[in-house]
Parts: sequence; C-alpha cells; structure tokens
Amino acid sequence: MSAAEQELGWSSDEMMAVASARALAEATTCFVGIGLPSTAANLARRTTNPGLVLIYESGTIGAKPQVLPLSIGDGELADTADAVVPVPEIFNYWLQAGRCDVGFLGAAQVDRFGNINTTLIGRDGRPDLRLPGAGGAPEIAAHAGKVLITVRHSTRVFVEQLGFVTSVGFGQGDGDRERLGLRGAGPTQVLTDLGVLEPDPDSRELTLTACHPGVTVEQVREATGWPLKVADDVATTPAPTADELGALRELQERTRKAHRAGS
Amino acid sequence: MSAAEQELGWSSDEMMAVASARALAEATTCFVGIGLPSTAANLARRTTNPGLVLIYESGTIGAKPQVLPLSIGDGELADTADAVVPVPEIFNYWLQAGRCDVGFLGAAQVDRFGNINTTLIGRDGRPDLRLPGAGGAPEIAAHAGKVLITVRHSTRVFVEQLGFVTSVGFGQGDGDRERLGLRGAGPTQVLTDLGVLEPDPDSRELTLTACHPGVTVEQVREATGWPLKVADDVATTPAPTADELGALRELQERTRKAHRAGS
Amino acid sequence: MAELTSLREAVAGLVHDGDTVALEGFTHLIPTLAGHEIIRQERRDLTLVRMTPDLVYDQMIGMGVARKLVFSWGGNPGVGSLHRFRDAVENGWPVPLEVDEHSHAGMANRYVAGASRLPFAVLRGYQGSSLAARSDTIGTVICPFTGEQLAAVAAMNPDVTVIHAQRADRSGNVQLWGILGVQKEAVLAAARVLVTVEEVVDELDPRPGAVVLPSWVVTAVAHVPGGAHPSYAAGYTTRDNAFYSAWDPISRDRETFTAWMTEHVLDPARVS
Amino acid sequence: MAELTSLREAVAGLVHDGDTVALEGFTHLIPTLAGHEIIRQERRDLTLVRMTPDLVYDQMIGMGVARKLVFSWGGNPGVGSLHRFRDAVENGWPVPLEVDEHSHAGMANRYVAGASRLPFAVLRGYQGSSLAARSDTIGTVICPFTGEQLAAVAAMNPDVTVIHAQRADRSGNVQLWGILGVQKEAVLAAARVLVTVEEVVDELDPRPGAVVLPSWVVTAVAHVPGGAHPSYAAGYTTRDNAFYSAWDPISRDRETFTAWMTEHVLDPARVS
Repeated sequence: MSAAEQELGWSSDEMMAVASARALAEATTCFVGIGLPSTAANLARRTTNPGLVLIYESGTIGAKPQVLPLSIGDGELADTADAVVPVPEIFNYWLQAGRCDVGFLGAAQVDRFGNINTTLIGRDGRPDLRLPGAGGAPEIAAHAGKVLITVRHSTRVFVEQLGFVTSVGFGQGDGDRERLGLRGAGPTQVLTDLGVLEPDPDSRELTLTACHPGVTVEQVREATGWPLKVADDVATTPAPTADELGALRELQERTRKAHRAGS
Repeated sequence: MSAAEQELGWSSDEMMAVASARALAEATTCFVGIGLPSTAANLARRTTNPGLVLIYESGTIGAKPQVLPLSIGDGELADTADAVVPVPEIFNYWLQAGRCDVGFLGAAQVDRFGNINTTLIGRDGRPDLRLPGAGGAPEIAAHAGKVLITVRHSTRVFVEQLGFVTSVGFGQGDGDRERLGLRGAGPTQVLTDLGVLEPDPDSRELTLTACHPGVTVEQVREATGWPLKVADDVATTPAPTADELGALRELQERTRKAHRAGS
Repeated sequence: MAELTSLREAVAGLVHDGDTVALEGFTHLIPTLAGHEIIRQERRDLTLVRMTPDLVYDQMIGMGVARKLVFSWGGNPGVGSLHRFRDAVENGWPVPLEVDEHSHAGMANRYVAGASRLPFAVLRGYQGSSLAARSDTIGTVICPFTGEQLAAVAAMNPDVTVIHAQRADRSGNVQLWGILGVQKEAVLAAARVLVTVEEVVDELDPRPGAVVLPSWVVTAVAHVPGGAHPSYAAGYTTRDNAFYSAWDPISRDRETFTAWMTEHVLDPARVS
Repeated sequence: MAELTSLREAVAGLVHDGDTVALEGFTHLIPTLAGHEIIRQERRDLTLVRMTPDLVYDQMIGMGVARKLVFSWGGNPGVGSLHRFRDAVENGWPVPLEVDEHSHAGMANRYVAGASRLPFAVLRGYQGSSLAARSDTIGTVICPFTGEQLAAVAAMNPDVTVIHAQRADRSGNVQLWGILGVQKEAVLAAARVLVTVEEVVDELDPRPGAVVLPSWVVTAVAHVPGGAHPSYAAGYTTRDNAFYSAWDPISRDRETFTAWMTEHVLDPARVS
C-alpha cells in the first residue's frame, strides 16, 4: 500500500472493486468477464446484491462461487450454477436475446466514447502489440441492458484514439448505437481506481462525475489520454465501509488459499 | 385373414412389414416415422439388422423399444435411447446434417415420382379433406441418404396427380432433386402389401419390380391410380421366413399387452 | 422472478383474448389442464401455436377459443385425425380456423429464432413442397459466402408460452427431463411464461437429462399434478393410451364432443 | 463406429499436414496430450481452430505446426498473454502465423452452422467492430421478412476435431459432462473426430448434465488419462492453476520454451 492508502486504510484497487459492486446493486443478471469484473460481481453478491445472478460465458447461469474463479471455466462455476448450457446457447438464447441486465467488462484501452480495444496496439517502428482478442466482449457490449467497464486509470489505457475498436461503446457519439442497431444502453459507468466516468447525456462523451476519496480532479486528468470532460459538480465516492472491505478481503483471502491448494 | 392368406400362413400386412425390414439390412441409422415404418424398423432390429440405430423426431437417438411405440414421444423411446436431444437439434444437427442413412415414411397419397401428400385432398363439391400435415416428412424426404416409403396399395393412395405435394420424391422426374438442391437420393423403394416399386434409373418413374407371393402384376396395376410401369422381369418377393414371422408376431403381441396395461 | 400461483389466477393474468399462445409439449409433458383453464375462462380469437397440436388443441378449437392455428402436424398420435380441428378447417365450426402450416424443421427453427431474438432462421427445407407457397412466414435467403439459396422462416415469439414440467422449487426455478421437445425455445421466445408442474420441492437435485429454466425467465408457476393427462410426465405419470383412442369417437360428433367437454371440463366442480 | 485405438495411431491416421484441426475445450476438457502427440508427429501447415486457444495451442504454435489460427480469445486465462502466439504473430517465429479472428458469439455460431451443414449462421454481432473488416468469414445478410440487416458468419467444418471427454464405453460411445463448451458442435461439424477419454467403461450410466456422442459420429477413441492437463476433467482431475502461472516464464523466452518442450513433450520416454 502507498502512504496515502495506509492512511486511508484501504487501497485504490479495493475502492475500485467496492465502487463496482455498488454499481450492481439494482441488477437481476450480470454477464461477467473474468478478472476485475468477476471480483466486483462476486463482491456484490456478498454486499449490495445477494440475489445477483452471475452468468459466465462458459455457459454457467446463476453461478455462486465461494472463491473467485481464475478462468471462466473453473469447475466451481458449473458445480454451483442453476444451469450449465452449451456455449452457443449462452450467446444466442441468453446474451443476444437481451436477458442480461448488465455486462461487466475490462479493457486494455478505452476511448472518450467508451469504445474498447482488446485486440492489438500499434507501436512505432515495431510490429503491433498482440492482445488476447475479443472473446465475448463485442456482443456483451452490444446486447447487455447496460455495460459497466472497470479498469485501472492511466494514459496507456484511456487513449485519445483507438487503433482497433474491438467492442463498441458509443461509437463516435450520440446516435451511433442506434445507427448500428446496438440494443443495449452501452457503457453507463466506467469505474477506475481513481473515480467514475459517465457518458454526457447529450454528446455521450465520458465525463468525470466522481473521484474516490483522496483523489483530485487533476490526478484523473493527468491519468487520462485526452482532455477529460469534468462534470460541474464532481462527487466524492463514499469510502468503502468496514463491511465492504471485510467482505472483499475475506473473499480474496479465501481465493488465495483455495487456488494455492488447488495447484 | 383372407382365404389366400390362410393358405399362405401370413397376411399381406405381415409380408409388407417383413419386406420393409429386409430393406433396412444395410443401414446404420434410420430416421423413423410412426406407424408402419416404426413396425418395419423395429422388426429389422430383431431380424435383418440388430445394430440399426433408430432415430425418432422426438429427439431419441438409438432408441431400443421392447414394444412398438404408439407415438414418437413414448417414454420407452427416451428410456432406451443412447441420447435424447431437443427437437431443434434432431432436425438441424442430425437430419439436416445428413446423418440418417434411411428415412422411412408413410403416406396418404403417392404419385408416380414418389412425391408424397399428407396435407389435404381436394373433393368435388366439398371442402378439402384435411390431413394431419407435414410433420418431419419434407426434410426427411430431402436429407435422408435414401427414403423408403411403406403404404398399403390402393388407387386412393397411388394417384395420378397430387393436389398438394407435402414431401418431394423425384418431383417431375430425373434431375429435379438436383435442381431443388435435395441432397439425399430420394425414394429408392416403395414397399406395399402387394409388392415393391422402384424408380426407373432414367426417368425416375416408379416401376413395379417385385410382387409378393400370390400377387399378380394385374392386381398391382388395378390398385395403382396411373398406368403402372412394370419391369421387364418382375421378381417374386421371398415369402416371410418362420423367424421373420415369429419376430413380428411376438413384437406385435408384446405391444398389444403393454399398451393395454399402460392404459 | 416467477410467482407461484393458482392455475386460474395464472391464466387470468397472463392469457388475453387475441393473444398468440403456445402450449408446447412434444407428445410428452403436454399442458392439457392449462388448456382446459383457458377454455373455462372463455378466451377468444387466440392464435394457437404448437408443432404437434393434439387432443388439448382439438378441445380448444372445438370450444371456439382459436381463430388461427400455427403448426406442423395436427393429428391424434397412433389413432388418426383430430375431428374438431378438421371440422373447424373444413366447415368453420364453431368458428373458422385460419392455418399457418410448416414442417417440424421449420417450426422448430422459428422457435429457435424467437428464443435468440433474431427475426428469422435459416434451414435447408421446403424445397419443392407446396407448403412454401401457402405461408408468408416461409421465404428464402442467399448465403453471402457461397451464393447458395436456403429456406428462411420467420421467428416465432408468442405472447404467452405454457408448458408442463416435472418440478419447480419454491423460488420458481423449473426442472424438466425426458423428451424435451422444443419447450426451452418456446419459453425463451415468449413475452410471458406459465409453467404447470407435477410437484413443488425445496431443492431441485440434479437429474440425468434434466434442464433447468431459471425462475427469472418464468412469469408464473402453478402446481397442477397430472396436468399433462392424457400425455404424461416421465417419472410421475404414464401415457393414457386408452384415452387417445377413446377421444376419436367422442370428438367425431359435435354434440357428443360438447356434452363431454361440458361434463369433464366446464363442470365447475373440476375448476382448479 | 468409433475405433478404440492408441493416441499415436489415432493422430497418425486422422491428422495430416495442411489439415484444418480443431482441438476444442472451453477451459474445461482441453485435449492437451492429443496436441502434444500432433507436435511429436511433426505435423506442419495446420490451420488450428479454437474459440479459446491457450497453453496447448501456444505450444503447438511455438513448435511450428500451424500456419494459421482461427480463434476468438487467445490468452493464458487468469495469467496473461500467450508468448509463443505473440512471437509468431508479431515476429513470425518459428513460422509466420496468419489469423482469422472472431468474437466468441461468431465462432460459436460458425460451429453451429458447420454441425447443421449450413453454409452460414446468422447473429446480431460485430456491429461497429473493427473485426468485421479484417475477416472474409464475416459478412451481412438481410432478413427476408423484416428487411433488417444482420451479421453472417461462414460455417466452420474442420477436417478433424479433437476433444477430451470423461468416458467412453467399449463400443466407442462418448460421455462428457460439466462445462460442455462448443464440443458437440465442433464434433458434429468435422469430417473426422478423435476423442481422448479419462476412462473406458462397460456401461455409460446416465449422469446429470451429461451429453452422449454416439459411437457412429466418432472416428477414434483413445484412452488418455489426464489428457486435459493442466486443464481438468470434472469428476476425474482438477485444474492445475500453478501450471498456468508457471507457463508464463517458461514461454516468454524461445530457448527456455524449446528446452522445456524437448524435455517434457518430445522426450521419447513420454511418447504414448
């Protein structure tokens, strides 16, 4: 932990996970990506939304893992699920059909309209940097009722221009989702370790609406690769409660133990 | 039984079922319609082809019923199957994909090119006679490696002209299946209570190639609603063997008992 | 989340005059008693949808609840014709019945498209069949990669799908097994879903061949033991083959049919 | 009917240079040891297909068996990048690797079309994504009923599909359960099918969540216990999470990788 974090008693990653879990308070179903989104969704089941139905692209519907999965195909997801369906079915009958209220995504790069690149990054004088690729993200971004993005805030991630658009947020701005026939509402919140960005109601450009405790607007501006729009009144995210922190740390500790044992 | 049948020791329906079972001797998989086709396919498993894989449109693959099912959804079909799959899968992944060597169909009407009507029959001065309809037949007729048709022989069934083509045999003759993009070979044999019709290699018109014992070519001509083509040398179907008759009667007797008990 | 309620309340709340209603079941798990409740509540002008309409649809049609039937095979399995269906189509009794007629492959794919929220599905089908020309839900599409022409069928999205299943838990999660037919697709294609079940249990223990429909895709669950009769629910009831045969003479004659329905279905003593 | 044979004979007979080969498995039931046998038999110019290429594909690519990869997500789950995959794409080592890149939804539907013997599948996907312009197996199609434009993906029909399953019986019927991924579709889409299994049994007793692939859709079955390591076979083995982490440093460096493969995969003592 940094000095600031020691003083606060929690880390910026913990604040990010807690803020993300709070963003799931109202959802019935969440289509969960692995990594930070999975941490947030499983934390939500222990804090803001115990009944949240977790859907992983491995076809596990209503998974209730006791520890965080390392892959979207961990056995515990199937063992604890209400139903396990084949992969074509999860995408056609469940995601495409609009049965997922929230799609929770990570990202390698995000632009000012919440478009995501997870495919490749151009580099001067060198071959493109190859990333893992799309996975389920393009259709999650298209079909989920709304999309939440969680990612650590830096100018490497929040870039002026994407060389490759893997998954569409708001395209080039207002009206593009409708033009493209994307049925979901798109990215309504980007939750980072510094604060929260939300699309401007008119332009759809991502706008800083909240900073986490101890974070200044200037810090967020510096960590963003374009001149960041800032809301008139930037809120301060309520700090993690003792219950939220306890639940998160207990979950992560149980996960560490289990995966050490599992190996 | 008629006098002739008493003399022969078997009925024309029994001859039809036995001839149909013999026609399945070489098949690996048979997509089975209910009624006469199901009788023939289950008799084949007891005589000419014990390993025959029976596929019913209810999604039961490799069903091994001990008694003849009354419906394609009888519980015993599922209980004895190697696999039970949903109905969309049986038609898309199994029938359409060409995994059924033989499709075995009944019919209300058949024309000289083996086209089938099971939908409706026009009547002078009265509304059309409404039949049950297509069921799986159009795609069985299209996709099965080859099609066998079994039906009792009469001028009401073997008609000059179909008012409605539910399932295509050879259309209007040679080349029509290819033109229509039908992948299977079409109806290679029509097995009736009088004999066997097979398509002429050139014209595809159904041609009498065999009469059952005690049946004359003239009888078959009279029972056919168009001037029936007759092969140069019409064979006589070998009479049912004692084993074949025994297996058929034992199967039918067990079926009668079971369905009485079941009700 | 599904509400556990009575069959009467579920039908009253979910099935309205003029709705497109699919009571699905592929010879197994046919929601017969739900159909009877729809008859008792005197719904009218329904578009009834089912791959294999049999006795319960013969009864609903004969009692005048339907203006249209969308189907692929309409008969009394192992017995013969559906006489009320025929009388409605051939003679318009008690009311004219419009039909949209498909093959099984076409109907199954219409539900698949509906469950996937696609406007259509692609199949190899109907080539050379008279069916294609008689339905405006059958068309063609060209493969953008090979140029090949294939059949297209319009998505089927019922206002209400009704199925019968073996079990539900108290939160309304539904479990069915045995011959599954097209029920999952019919449920996921519908705007509202009613499931009648043989049994309500505390825990849905895993079963070979079983599928689970989560409570949040089901609108209402009603406990209706024997709700599939004369069809069956594997593990609970057996198929009443004698009734299928007995239905033939009952249904041949309008008066006999009406008397039978009055005594066995309309009779208030039998109302759930 | 499937032949029960050794892994070596099965690969020798079914997998040829230049083939399109899908070793499928969605984090569960990955046919790793079959991939190692393909490496040992020095196949070349393969088009490798898989939704989620991970360690075994990193190994096959690093050993030079592949000229092309068709996929939708290529990473080390929970760990990071596939360094051999990256080295092949970015630097052409040991040989250049062409890619045809999709989303999961697109790849899954390519297998569905393949299993159905349709030339393409329809989905709502790729709208606005840079993926569409880079692949000649992604197109569009117009709904003949609504006029709506939808995405189309070309059918995927591998020359050979290889999967790992829990069990087979002595006639070669195959049973798998747990996370099923896209294996049934990949099997039914292929011209030839190899299944490695944890166990060969006399009788495949029914299991919750299990699917059975009949012997007559499988070409060869090989008994390969632990054949999915470091992935797992539910009910038989557990996922070796430590190996996934350990693979990262091993695979970062060409020499370290080559030495590891030589010792652990090429080493004749380990040949099945």
